[in-house]
Amino acid sequence: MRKLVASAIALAASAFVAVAPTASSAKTITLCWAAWDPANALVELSKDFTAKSGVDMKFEFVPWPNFADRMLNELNSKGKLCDLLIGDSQWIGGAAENGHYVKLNDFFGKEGIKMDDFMPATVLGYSEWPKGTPNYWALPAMGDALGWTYRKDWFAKPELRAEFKKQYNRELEVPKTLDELTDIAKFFQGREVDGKKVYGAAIFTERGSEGITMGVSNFLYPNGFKYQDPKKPYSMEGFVNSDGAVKGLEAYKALYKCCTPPGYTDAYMGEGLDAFKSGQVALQMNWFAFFPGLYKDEKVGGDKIGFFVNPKGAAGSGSQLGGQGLSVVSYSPNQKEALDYIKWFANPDVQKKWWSMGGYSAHKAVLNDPGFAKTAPFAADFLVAMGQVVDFWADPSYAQLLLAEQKRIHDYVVADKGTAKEALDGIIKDWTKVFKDDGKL
Amino acid sequence: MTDMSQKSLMARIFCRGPWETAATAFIGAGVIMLMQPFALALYTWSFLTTLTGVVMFVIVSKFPE
Amino acid sequence: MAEIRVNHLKKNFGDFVAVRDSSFTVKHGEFFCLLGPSGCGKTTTLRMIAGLELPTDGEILLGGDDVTFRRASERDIAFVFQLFALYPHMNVRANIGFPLKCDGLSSAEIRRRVEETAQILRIADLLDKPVSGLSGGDRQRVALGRAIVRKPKAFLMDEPLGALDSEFRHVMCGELRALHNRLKATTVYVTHDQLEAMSMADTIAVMNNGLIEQLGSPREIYDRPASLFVADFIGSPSMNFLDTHAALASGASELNIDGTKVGIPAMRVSVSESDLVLGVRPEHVSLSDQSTLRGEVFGVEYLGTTQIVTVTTKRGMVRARISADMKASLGEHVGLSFRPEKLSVFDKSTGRVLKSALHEGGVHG
Amino acid sequence: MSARSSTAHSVVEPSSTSKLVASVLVVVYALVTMIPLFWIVVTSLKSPPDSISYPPKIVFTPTIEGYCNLFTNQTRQTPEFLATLPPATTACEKVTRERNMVIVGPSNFTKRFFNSLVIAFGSTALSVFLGTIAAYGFSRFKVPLKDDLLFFILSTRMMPPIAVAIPIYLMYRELGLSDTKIGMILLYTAVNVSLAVWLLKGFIDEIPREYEEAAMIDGYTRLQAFRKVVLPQATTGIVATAIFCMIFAWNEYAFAVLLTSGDAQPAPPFIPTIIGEGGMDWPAVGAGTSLFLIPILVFTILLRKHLLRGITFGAVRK
Amino acid sequence: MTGSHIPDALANRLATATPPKLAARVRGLSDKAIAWLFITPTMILLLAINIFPLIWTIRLSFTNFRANRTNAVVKGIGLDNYTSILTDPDIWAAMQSTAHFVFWTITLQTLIGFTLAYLLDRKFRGHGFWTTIILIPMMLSPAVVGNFWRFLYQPQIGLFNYIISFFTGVDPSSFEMIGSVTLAPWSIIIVDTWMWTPYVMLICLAGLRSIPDYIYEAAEVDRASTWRQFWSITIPMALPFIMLAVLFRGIENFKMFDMVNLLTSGGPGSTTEVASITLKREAFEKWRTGFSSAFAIILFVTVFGLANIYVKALNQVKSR
Repeated sequence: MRKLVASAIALAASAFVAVAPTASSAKTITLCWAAWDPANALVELSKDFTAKSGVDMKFEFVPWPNFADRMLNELNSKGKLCDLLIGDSQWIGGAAENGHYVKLNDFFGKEGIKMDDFMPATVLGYSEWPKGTPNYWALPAMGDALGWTYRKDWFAKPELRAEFKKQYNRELEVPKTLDELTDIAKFFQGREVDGKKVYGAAIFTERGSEGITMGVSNFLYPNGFKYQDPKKPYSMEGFVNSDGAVKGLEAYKALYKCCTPPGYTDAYMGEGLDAFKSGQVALQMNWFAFFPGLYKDEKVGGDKIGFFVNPKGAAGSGSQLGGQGLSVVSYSPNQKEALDYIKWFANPDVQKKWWSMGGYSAHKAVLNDPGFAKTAPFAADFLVAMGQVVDFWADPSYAQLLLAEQKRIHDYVVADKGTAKEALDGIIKDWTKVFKDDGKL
Repeated sequence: MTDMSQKSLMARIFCRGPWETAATAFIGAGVIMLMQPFALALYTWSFLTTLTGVVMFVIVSKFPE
Repeated sequence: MAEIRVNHLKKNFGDFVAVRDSSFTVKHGEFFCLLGPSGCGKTTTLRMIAGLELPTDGEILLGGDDVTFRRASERDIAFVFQLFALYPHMNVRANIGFPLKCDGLSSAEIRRRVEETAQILRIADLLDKPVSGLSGGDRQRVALGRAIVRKPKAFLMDEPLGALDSEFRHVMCGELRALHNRLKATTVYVTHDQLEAMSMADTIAVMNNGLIEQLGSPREIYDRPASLFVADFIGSPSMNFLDTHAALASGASELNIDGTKVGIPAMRVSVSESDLVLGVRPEHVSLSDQSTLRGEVFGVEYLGTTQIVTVTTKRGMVRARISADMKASLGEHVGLSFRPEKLSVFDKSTGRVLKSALHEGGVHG
Repeated sequence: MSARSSTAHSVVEPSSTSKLVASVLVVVYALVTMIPLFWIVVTSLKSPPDSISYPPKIVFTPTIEGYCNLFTNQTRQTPEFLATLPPATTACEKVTRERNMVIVGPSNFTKRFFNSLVIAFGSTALSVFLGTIAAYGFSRFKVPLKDDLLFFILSTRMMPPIAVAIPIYLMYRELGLSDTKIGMILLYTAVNVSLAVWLLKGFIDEIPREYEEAAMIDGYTRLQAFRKVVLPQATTGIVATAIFCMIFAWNEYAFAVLLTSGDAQPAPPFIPTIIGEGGMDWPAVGAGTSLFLIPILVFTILLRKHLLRGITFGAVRK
Repeated sequence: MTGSHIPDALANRLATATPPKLAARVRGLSDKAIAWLFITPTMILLLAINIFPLIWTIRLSFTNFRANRTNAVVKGIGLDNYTSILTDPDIWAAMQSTAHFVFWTITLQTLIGFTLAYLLDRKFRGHGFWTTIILIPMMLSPAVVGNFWRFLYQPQIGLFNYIISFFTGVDPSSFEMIGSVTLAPWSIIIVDTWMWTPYVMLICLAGLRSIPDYIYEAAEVDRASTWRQFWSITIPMALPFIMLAVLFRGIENFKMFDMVNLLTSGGPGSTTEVASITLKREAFEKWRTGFSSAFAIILFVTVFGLANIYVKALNQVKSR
């Protein structure tokens, strides 16, 4: 027994030793981001930083479905896990107001980093809080928007083109409007292509984090949905639930009902990629961030894949903004090294390399390069998309607003509860309550 | 003699068994009210019912068997 | 008519033979005891009669019907278990009423008969109590009530008093017998306690090693034991045994033990020279100075009206039950004499008794 | 009642037909219930395309790809780039090269698995230690309000983890215990100690007091008697309790997912987040799940005799 | 505890018969000191990690505190949180989802578990081995295994749909367990039943084994049919055990979080949003700490009430 007790104590002791903080050499900093293709590219890119500065880089990549939960949890618990954080655009308000991020204005001024060098949409989306004021909390790191991919090879098949023409009286081409997109999806749904049953479109329906809200936004913005009265902040009646918004939501549900693969009730980026890569779908809604990887894919990449910007709707064009800015976590003990990293990252040469490796630079030196549109098949589309992006609320209460919309939209689109108008009215009700609680109304 | 009967009366009133059953019933009713799909009013009052049962349970556990 | 007839009953549990070859008849209304040490097969026999155990071979007739391989529920018997086997989740009323409920009687009828039974057993006041709080004796009464309420063809009881303390056991013995006298139902009663068997039974079957050694009335079994085992098992203190080596001719009425001639009942068989055992009940021993069979007083147990005097002889200990007013002191040398007409002579090799005048007048088994 | 239990023909003994029917039904249920576990292992040995083929493949070429993906991070590279690399040395490298991928480093799984081990062992040791002495205290001494204390101890185990997690989260944030192994160890100990006290009290109650009394008459102090007489007698119980605590700490998810994010995160919240190149990497998930379940399978078998006791807080002894 | 007087008295006697210093050595620490020494650490731990936070929760439940806004002013808002929870139809709906889940899992687990126990009680050859096999799912991590069930439930590539289609001929891609509004609750119920039926079975088996053979023999001679024996003997005598299992499963499933979170995370829509998921959303996604604290207290009181009943049942079984 004595042995048992002794070993138990030894065990407990070893546990204590294991958790004792290892003396941190100031030479290692940790960067947190989502686990996806661009993150791997960033690992490669950062090797240059280590070589130049001698600061070692560690990375903590969290899968998308958990990314927000875990990182916000980390920030709220004042964790020291991350020195640098590439956080989602909507977090900026909360992170700024609660002091999670280091304000970068002074640093930018000192180091001569000018926000004018970055694309305006990305500065507004990723760096500023309050929106429209020159208070910067992040460096635009990864521009992103919601776009589409399609199977170029299927679109080129003469027999399919002929049949499509017969049915819809136009050529089978990249859709210019959302209605055309729905037609194409309907056309492919359940069709045999290359001896395999295929489906129309892979779109976002995820419930847990932000999926369906992002997806439906691509249908709402072009149909006239606005978050608030531009003249009267937080006044939403007639903007969130405008007739156009109702139509857009109904159209999204119609697309979901008719043209998605089976079991597509809780799908986000990963499921979309799966469906597209396995050759199940003709169209796929997804973030531009994945397009380099898809283009390189041996089965569906190269000549077989095409890309297009979110088509127009009844009220014009619009795309959901994605992407992130790079921020320094205020709880980090290594802020100096972290700022060094930002300084290094803002360098136009690094930005160019970043784009070449598969990251979406937001730097004008990259994007305004005359040859930029030719650098990748999706480069031109990316510029167009970034010119028409709209972002979700970036309010400190964004999570509550997002969860409310997630619930209302998913209940309507997937769970068949109520009507589109009721869903949007419900969103206004929920949002109003949140803003009231926050004293903004 | 009177003392005896009084004692037994007290013992009868503060005997654990029936009180415990009542507390259990309160808790059970509260739980059912909490989760029933019929009336919002029942749901609203469920917590108070359960709480009553719980408090009662804690008190009567001090009564003699 | 509910006579139980058991023919050549055998029971094996794998290699172990529990009951070898038993045959006996329990007459209608008889109180029949199966008596023997634990492991002798008496409980197994009883369980086979009840239908709780199915025999390996043989035949059981209950009221003339062959029930050998019928289930217990098809036999119309009642069984009283050693541990009472009351249903712990039912109250007394439900316990007693359960057999009637199984027979599908109306609840009014059940109620009437349960109360009637409770009256008989004097437990009417307990009817609505849970069985868990009852004393051993009350539990026993409830178990009996459950047995008698249905008026079955036979009662089978498996050491029903075994779980009671000795004082109470005595009381219950009397009650059981009184109950039997009142109901006159055929009863098979298993016990290892000879006093119970003696005080209650009409007929006793003494079992040993899966065999019935002797079958008879308590008096017969006591007075005329058929084997060394029975002689030893029955009676307290048990029979004295004196070994000797002799031959006996038919009609002989004397046996030589250490040179002392001891009178015995006239032999009805003759035996050649062999090892014999003389069996003497302590109450048939008296101390007499004339006797040449002598020994030294080793111990005296004073019992009030009688006393047990243990005397060491060359042939071993001999106990005598003598009147309490006779004086016997430790270390005293005394002579022993026996009542000849009450003695049994056994063949040591077979363990069976040698037939003598004592056994005339009918011995079974 | 002699030889009762071995009766072959007793009426209460089920007939051989009913035994046969029962055994067939039970075996069928047992096999059906094993299908998901079987499938976990099978999936872990498939290649990613095989794992998502339709209809599900039962015949396939086994590969260690799932395990490779579980333990390494990889990036996609062009064939030209791959050609410049030195030839693959390990099996995993070979497998990944075939898919135009390069291993860039170890994945987080090893770290999470190690965290699981540390937290499970640490909290088990602590809760068994605390549980043993508390159980001895409750078993042998007159403690005021004993029943209430025991109920209080048990009721802490019944608390919904999410409800408790809110204040714990706030508390840990203030104390700097968020996302630390020591924080998780303390938390799991608090949950486990109730089970440990109840179980061990049962085990210690079964050790006759006379042993210690005899020892104390022989000159031992109470503490010596506890150490030299009670503890050795209770070893089986302590080991069984330890395994129960271990299994709980090993399997726990709710606290882990809410209170850890990086450094101290154990495996359960991590495994569901194993995502390959687009979408779930099911073979890797299968591999992680298989590795994670093996210790539990072993423990379940070791614990068979005490299982009932463990899940009823010692109420049913058998 | 009366037994502890004996050594106590003995030690006292020894102590009085010896000089004080020696007495202290003979007695070592007093029993009372040891009792407190042994029990206090556990109590302190539980107070620190269970009770103190609980009191804190109660306090927070009367405020509008938000854990993600440490700079904001915290106001006491009385019972507002409670009234808004107890009048919120969405949270009521979550409670109903919980009820649906609890009701069906308990029903299925009790039926299947008891049947299995009844079959295993036939004591056929190898029943010990098969019992162990059947018990395995319940020891596994609900999170890790539940996560894998998501794969089994995939409409086309998952094994579940394929097996169903193999036996029924229904096209495997024609139904979605996790995705469809009607089937999603059942997808959780099935996994929970798969996982926890062994638990109910094990306790039922103990209940059945606790019935002595002679009770059945008595019933047999009382001429009870097999059917009546089952309903009048087997069921009522095993009932305390069944109740124990039902109560425990009820408590566990009332607070079920991990499996639901990983299988459906409340979806589709909010069809499977059970109470814990709602609570997690409020507390750790919306960060309405005060509000969710009130909700936590409501759940906690409910569970505490059920735990009281459970311990009562536990003691009842223990006294058997």
